[in-house]
Amino acid sequence: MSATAPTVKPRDYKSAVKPVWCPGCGDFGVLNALTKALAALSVAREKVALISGIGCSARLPAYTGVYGFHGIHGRALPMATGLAVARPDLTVVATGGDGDGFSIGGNHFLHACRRNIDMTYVVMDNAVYGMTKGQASPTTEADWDGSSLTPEGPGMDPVHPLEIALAAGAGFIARGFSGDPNGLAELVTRGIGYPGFAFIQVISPCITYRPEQMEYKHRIHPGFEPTADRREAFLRLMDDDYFTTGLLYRKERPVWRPVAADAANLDSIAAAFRVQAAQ
Amino acid sequence: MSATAPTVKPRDYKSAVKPVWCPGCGDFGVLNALTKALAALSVAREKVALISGIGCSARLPAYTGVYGFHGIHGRALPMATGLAVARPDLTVVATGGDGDGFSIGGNHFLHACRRNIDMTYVVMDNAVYGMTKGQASPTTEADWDGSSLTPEGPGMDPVHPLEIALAAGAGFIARGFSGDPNGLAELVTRGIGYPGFAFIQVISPCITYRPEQMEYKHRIHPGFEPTADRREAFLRLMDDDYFTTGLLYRKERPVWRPVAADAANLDSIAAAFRVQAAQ
Amino acid sequence: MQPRSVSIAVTGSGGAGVMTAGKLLLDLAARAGWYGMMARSFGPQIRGGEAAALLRIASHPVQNPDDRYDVLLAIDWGNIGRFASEIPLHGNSLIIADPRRGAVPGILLGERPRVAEVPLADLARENPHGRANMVALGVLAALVGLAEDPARERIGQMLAGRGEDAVGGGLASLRSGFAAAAAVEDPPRPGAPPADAGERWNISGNEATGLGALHGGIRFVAAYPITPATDVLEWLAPRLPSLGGALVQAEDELAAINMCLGASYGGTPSLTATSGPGFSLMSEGLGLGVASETPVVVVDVMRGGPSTGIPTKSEQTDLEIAVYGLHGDAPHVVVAPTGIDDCLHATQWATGLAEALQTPAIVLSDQAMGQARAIIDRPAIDAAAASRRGASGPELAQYRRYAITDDGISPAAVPGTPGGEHTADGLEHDEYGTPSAQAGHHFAQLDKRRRKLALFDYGDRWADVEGDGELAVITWGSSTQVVREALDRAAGQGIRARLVALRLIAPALPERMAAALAGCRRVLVIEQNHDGQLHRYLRGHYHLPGEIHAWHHPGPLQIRPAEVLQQVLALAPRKQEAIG
Amino acid sequence: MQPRSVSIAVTGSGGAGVMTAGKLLLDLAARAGWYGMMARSFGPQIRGGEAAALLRIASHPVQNPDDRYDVLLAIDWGNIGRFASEIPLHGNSLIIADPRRGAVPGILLGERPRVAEVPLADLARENPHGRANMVALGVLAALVGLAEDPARERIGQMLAGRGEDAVGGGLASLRSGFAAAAAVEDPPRPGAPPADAGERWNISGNEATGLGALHGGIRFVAAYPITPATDVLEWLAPRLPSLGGALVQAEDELAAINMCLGASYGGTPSLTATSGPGFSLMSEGLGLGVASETPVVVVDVMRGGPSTGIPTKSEQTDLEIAVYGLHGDAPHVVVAPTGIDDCLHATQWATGLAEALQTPAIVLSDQAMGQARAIIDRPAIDAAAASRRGASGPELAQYRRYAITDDGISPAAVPGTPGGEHTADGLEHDEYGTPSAQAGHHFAQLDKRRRKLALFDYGDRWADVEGDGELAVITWGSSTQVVREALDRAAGQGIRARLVALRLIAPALPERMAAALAGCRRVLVIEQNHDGQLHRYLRGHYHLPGEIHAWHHPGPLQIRPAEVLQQVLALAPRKQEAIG
Ligand SMILES: Cc1ncc(C[n+]2csc(CCOP(=O)(O)OP(=O)(O)O)c2C)c(N)n1
Ligand SMILES: Cc1ncc(C[n+]2csc(CCOP(=O)(O)OP(=O)(O)O)c2C)c(N)n1
Ligand code: SF4
Ligand code: SF4
Ligand SMILES: [Mg+2]
Ligand SMILES: [Mg+2]
Repeated sequence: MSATAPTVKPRDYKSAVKPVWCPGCGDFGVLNALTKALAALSVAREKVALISGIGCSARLPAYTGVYGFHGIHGRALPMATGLAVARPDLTVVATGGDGDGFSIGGNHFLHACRRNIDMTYVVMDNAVYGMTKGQASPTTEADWDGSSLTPEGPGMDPVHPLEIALAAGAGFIARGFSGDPNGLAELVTRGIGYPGFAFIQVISPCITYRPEQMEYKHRIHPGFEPTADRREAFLRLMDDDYFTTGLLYRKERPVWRPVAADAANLDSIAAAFRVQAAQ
Repeated sequence: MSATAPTVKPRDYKSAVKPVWCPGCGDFGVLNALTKALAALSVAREKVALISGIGCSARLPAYTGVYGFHGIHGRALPMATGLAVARPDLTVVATGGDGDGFSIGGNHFLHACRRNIDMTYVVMDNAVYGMTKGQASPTTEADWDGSSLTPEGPGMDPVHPLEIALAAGAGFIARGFSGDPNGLAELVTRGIGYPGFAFIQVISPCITYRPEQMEYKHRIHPGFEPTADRREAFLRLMDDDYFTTGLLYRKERPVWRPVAADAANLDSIAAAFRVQAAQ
Repeated sequence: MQPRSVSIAVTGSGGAGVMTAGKLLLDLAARAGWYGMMARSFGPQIRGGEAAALLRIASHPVQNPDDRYDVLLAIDWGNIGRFASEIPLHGNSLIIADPRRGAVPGILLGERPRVAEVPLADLARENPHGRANMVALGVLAALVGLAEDPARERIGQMLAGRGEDAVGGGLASLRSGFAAAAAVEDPPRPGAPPADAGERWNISGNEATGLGALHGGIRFVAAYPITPATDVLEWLAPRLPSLGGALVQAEDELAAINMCLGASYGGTPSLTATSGPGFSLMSEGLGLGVASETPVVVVDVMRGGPSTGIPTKSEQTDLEIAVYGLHGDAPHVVVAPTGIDDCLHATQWATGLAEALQTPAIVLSDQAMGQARAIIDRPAIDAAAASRRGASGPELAQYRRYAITDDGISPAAVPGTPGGEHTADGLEHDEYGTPSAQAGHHFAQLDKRRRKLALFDYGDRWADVEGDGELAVITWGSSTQVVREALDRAAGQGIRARLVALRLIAPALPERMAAALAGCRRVLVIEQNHDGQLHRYLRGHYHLPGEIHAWHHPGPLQIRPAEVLQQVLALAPRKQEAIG
Repeated sequence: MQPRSVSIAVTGSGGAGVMTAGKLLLDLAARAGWYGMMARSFGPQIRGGEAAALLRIASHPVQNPDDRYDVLLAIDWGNIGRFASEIPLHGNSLIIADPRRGAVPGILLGERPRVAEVPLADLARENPHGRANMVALGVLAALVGLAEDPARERIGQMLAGRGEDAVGGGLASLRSGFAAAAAVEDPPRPGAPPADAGERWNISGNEATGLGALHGGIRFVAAYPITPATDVLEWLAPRLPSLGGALVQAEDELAAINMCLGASYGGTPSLTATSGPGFSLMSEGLGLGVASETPVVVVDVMRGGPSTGIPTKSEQTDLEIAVYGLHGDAPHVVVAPTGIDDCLHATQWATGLAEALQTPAIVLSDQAMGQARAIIDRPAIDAAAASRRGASGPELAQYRRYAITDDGISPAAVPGTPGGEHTADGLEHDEYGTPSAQAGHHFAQLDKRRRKLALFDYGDRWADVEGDGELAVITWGSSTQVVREALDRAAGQGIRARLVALRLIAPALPERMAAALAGCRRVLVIEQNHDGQLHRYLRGHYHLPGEIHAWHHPGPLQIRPAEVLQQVLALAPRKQEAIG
């Protein structure tokens, strides 16, 4: 599979492993969108790495046929950062859930937005911790009382990931919907193509712990057209209904790169330690 | 000191411990402002708790005569949260540096803004890690090459803490200057008075590792007048010069409170475990 | 002599309702006066995966699975291969299978068990609202000898909310099951229930942990969800407020432990519950608890490790990180409950120790105890919990938070106490809490923190010490019940041996152990992990007498009494030989 | 017989320039052919606090402080009380004091040392650009017998950039110092430098660690600053790029370790450096490294613990967390350099082990080695580093990332390798990496991960084993040099004893140890911490022969050779007695 034949199909990017996901889980749509995007880009399988944390959504890498690392909860972004810095030849995509990305992983999200390494981050947002059987996540509504851990609901407004990303300096900010794999594939394709950190929030219903999210498909609507004006982007988010999809903001910013230096060898480096004998 | 005599003075809130700070460090001004604010509020010493992480700035609590906890790096906010939830009778103030708050502690900052517990967070921002001898922090300029850890500078735009706070949902957002202890005391007083999470970024020069910050006193100027309109606040920040002080945004939001319930006793709670013998 | 128990596995795909059937069976048996327990096993699917309810019904208290299952009832065969090793059968086991679901898989037939066919699905379908799991419940209830009327009553209650049709369907299915059971020959029966049935509880280990925490005085909890600890939190969340307490769902485990330290600094006994991955994130916070002398209780409901490992299955695998996982010399308390009921006592005790000793106390529970239910005698609960030594009177003139005292415990003023103002610190400090890098201060505080643990009187709770003989079996946690059963059987064969089930893992109490092992010639250490963590720990901290043997295997397979018995038989001479 | 060395402490307030004087003195001595070392001690002030440069100049290689200081030169007396216990004197010690700075503090006079007054400040003021620390340098250089001309040349070079006035002032001060020294009677002198001076290096432990990492093949570093590890990073940051590598300053230690794992997954050998608090945050990431079999090197430059502890002072106090601080059964590699020069070798070796064994390797350095400089012989550097086993050819048809192999090492395909696509996982998995909760898979992978460590051939690097006799002293890390000096002295008194300085802390190698200790009757374990962490570890993992004695004390006080000698004398009979 090292040659990237022009006839490459989305299914060429899938593996034989059967997903643990509940039938009807939104994450199936995200898997489809991702493989579509990879096929559209015709990138060689061995040149793609999917990095994830822990959660239902974070199981995704194993269901693809590219390289992957299913790491620990909340740490997909640093792992992806290390890989992208050390191996700039790879296409690096980090994936995971809203708990993984915005609760335990919130700090890395902030810093990845700011650092602007060339990679793509796809968050499957179902406003719940699916894997641990349905607790509130940072994007859960203040009054959702579906978990006995928060019997009256989380009692605080949900985090708004697009606003955070914009405030933290991200240059590519989009929202997609798992129920629209083609539209989402398009966003992922553009995100991978963006030179820098591309963030895509994907509304991806959890039919088991948030069955009411089945209704999302009626509320989702396209709406964002890319702007490169941060002010404009902030203003749009002030009116955000949380269901508008599309690319909100795209602006190229300097990509962080390691310090460059002339080649040296270890002997010349060690020369500084040599004691100069007195004459 | 339990009685709050009307004649209480700032120095009544200081301790006899000699600060480790370098002569001229901005943090002295913050200590003064804080004790002034406490005196202005005439709050009893034993009813105040200062919670900090690790850093030069985080040493502050020991220099006061109130209760304090000098915890671990980056975790002042969760510690303050636990204390404020368990002891709503106390005045809880978290303090620390830009590294403590925005680098290692960034996730707690996000979630404290969102959770909106009644406490005040004073960050002494010197755009450097003072305690570890001068590395770049998240608020350091992209091209500051004063640390050999980042020989060409951090190479990315600084984090903008006020924007992050606003995006994360904070309802009280201000900026002060250590060189203006009276103005700062006023902001702290208002922050403590605000019912919810009050965030105050204090520009507090590090004269040792950022001696050029001595010049800040010429650039600092008042400017923010409180608005309760998030849109307006965002727009102002788009034009922020990083040296404007004052209260940017103040809007009362629901304070997070634990679930309330009718009193029960342990026996009635355990009754649910009792096996009902069959008749 | 071991009274007779019956072990029953109910398996099926997700949605088949095996857990409901299992819970009802346990409940009915309990109402009829039996003891019993039920563990659960799930496949990897988030929902709809295969599941097994693993029951044991007995005339005596039981909290651990038996060696083999007497009955395996399969509602269907979905992925049974994944479970087979967890459900060992014997030659007289009874497989109850629905012929419509295909032949009994060969993997179950190794020991040539009996097979009885019951058309569960067809019987259920006789009523439009019938359910195969209720047929199964009827079959099993009848087999173990439960009466039908109480069962009907219970089902009626349970389904009442779902309307008459549901009740009718459930009852019809139950009746079909009872009827079908009549055809099964030689059903395995538990011994008669004891006559003197006092009050019994039906409780899971995680619930018991929650209740123990409340009895210990815990009134603040901050935590981040993680399997298999979430149940502890979900049980506590709605109950804490009725006692004036609060639970905060934290953004991560770093926040959780530090929130607890903050609340505890405020004087409120505080707890968090987690499992391996979350526990490893609490290491730095625990160290701060040690150095700043702030009490906190951390419950680690252990699961398969390392790393994300096997989140849904049990393993006694975090002993070493619990004892040693803090940087620096950081002595603290580690307690392990020895069974489902002891989750209550051990957690309550740990809370008291944390408060009295002003230090973190870790409670090492595990998935096998935490997510299993047992029918237990109403527990005798300690009235008084140990409490934190406050500061008062003369101590508050020139208050020294970290005063060097004989017993190593310093007076702790909580905010609100005039005169007690101080800054708690994780930097090394002098008696006042002022940071110091001086050797003398460091030594004095290190020594104080170790001394307070060493000098405390832990009473008899440190271990369950039972029996006599020249062989001692040392064990901990959920393995305790298994070892105890093995030693009971050994006693039945005339073999004497001691049991030392360590409840206080750390600090080590060498004198107590020496007394418990006096006269021993052989020690056998039993635990459920791969590397023998207790064994290594005991060798590092105790001088054990005689030959030391270690036997352990990792999860998810439970250690079985017969395995332990075999080890005991190899090491312990029978009575007559012992005389020689 | 121990050749003679001279130990010199230079103290003063911040800004007095004691570190500059100390470094120059060491450099001049090295240029003149001596060996030597210099450690630093600082007060708590961020800047401007008191400081001490602690030197030892010798005719033989030295990397540890001696028992006492022969010379204490004080530019002023600022807060000397905080240092006094770190600068023990003897009856013939020489205190050089500036009479203008007041009387010699009583705390220094316990052993009745000699006092010589030199008006450092006044002499400096004789030239408008003079500096007291240059006068001090002149005094000390003259006392130890260094020639003035090379000193002038060096100062001239150093100050050249600051203009003629500065050079003039420096040289004038230096001359005054040399002149003033003439009045001092009976100056302590090191033995003559060895005639055969080959190439020498002047290097700190942290620099050596950095160089070892580069030699080991490290080309990616992600880290978060922390004292006393930051120097390693600051040394590496500008040098890695010239070798095609990169350093990322991470937002925290959780990010740092996971960045390293990511880069390592990409095939680039990766390292992070930290100290206790940061190390404790890496626990979960290390566990992921173990379970996913991803190499990574973590350097822990130990400081006083627990918690924030004493950030600027040394203690050998993280052995237990390094070995046991991961949840689950998580075997991995722990290596401890035995001296400043060995920081290079041990780090290089650890990198090779991590790569060869596909697992995390922890390097336990400490502040005493890391922030001290020594004059060492040019180190002989291993050419070849062990490397990661790749996957190729037939292995890539049906690729099994976690294939069960005899030696426990599976072929690791890195991204870019067609056919090697797989998902690395911290969930337990089968050979392909597919998550599995099955007992068989868990056991097979646990066993493989343990086996690869157990079967590897570590060669002779596992420990420095020296000497013979019935007493063995086992030690580790920076205590090694001290123990070695003590055993040299013991040998001078006719006492034979063995040294076993463990470089490979984990895994334990019981057979190698048994061979090293064959015939021993007594074992003495020496280390610098409060609880005897190595001692407990050894007892847990090894069968040590005979009586086991442990002697340890916590930092920040260095262990002194005389203290160890005293322990040795108590346990080792002299030669004649041994015969009897
Ligand atoms: C350190 C740590 N804490 C907690 C957990 C338990 N855990 C696993 S997944 C998860 C949250 C999953 O939520 P999300 O990221 O939204 O993913 P989803 O399952 O909804 O796709 C949690 C809390 C863990 N594995 N590791
Ligand atoms: C977990 C951990 N990582 C790193 C450190 C080292 N450290 C101490 S303070 C500090 C940063 C201080 O910077 P800042 O918060 O800006 O405070 P300042 O000193 O500038 O006031 C660091 C990295 C630590 N103590 N703990
Ligand atoms: S629980 Fe929810 S998020 Fe998880 S697999 Fe099922 S539907 Fe998807
Ligand atoms: S280093 Fe900087 S921040 Fe720290 S005390 Fe000195 S001036 Fe203040
Ligand atoms: Mg989710
Ligand atoms: Mg700072």
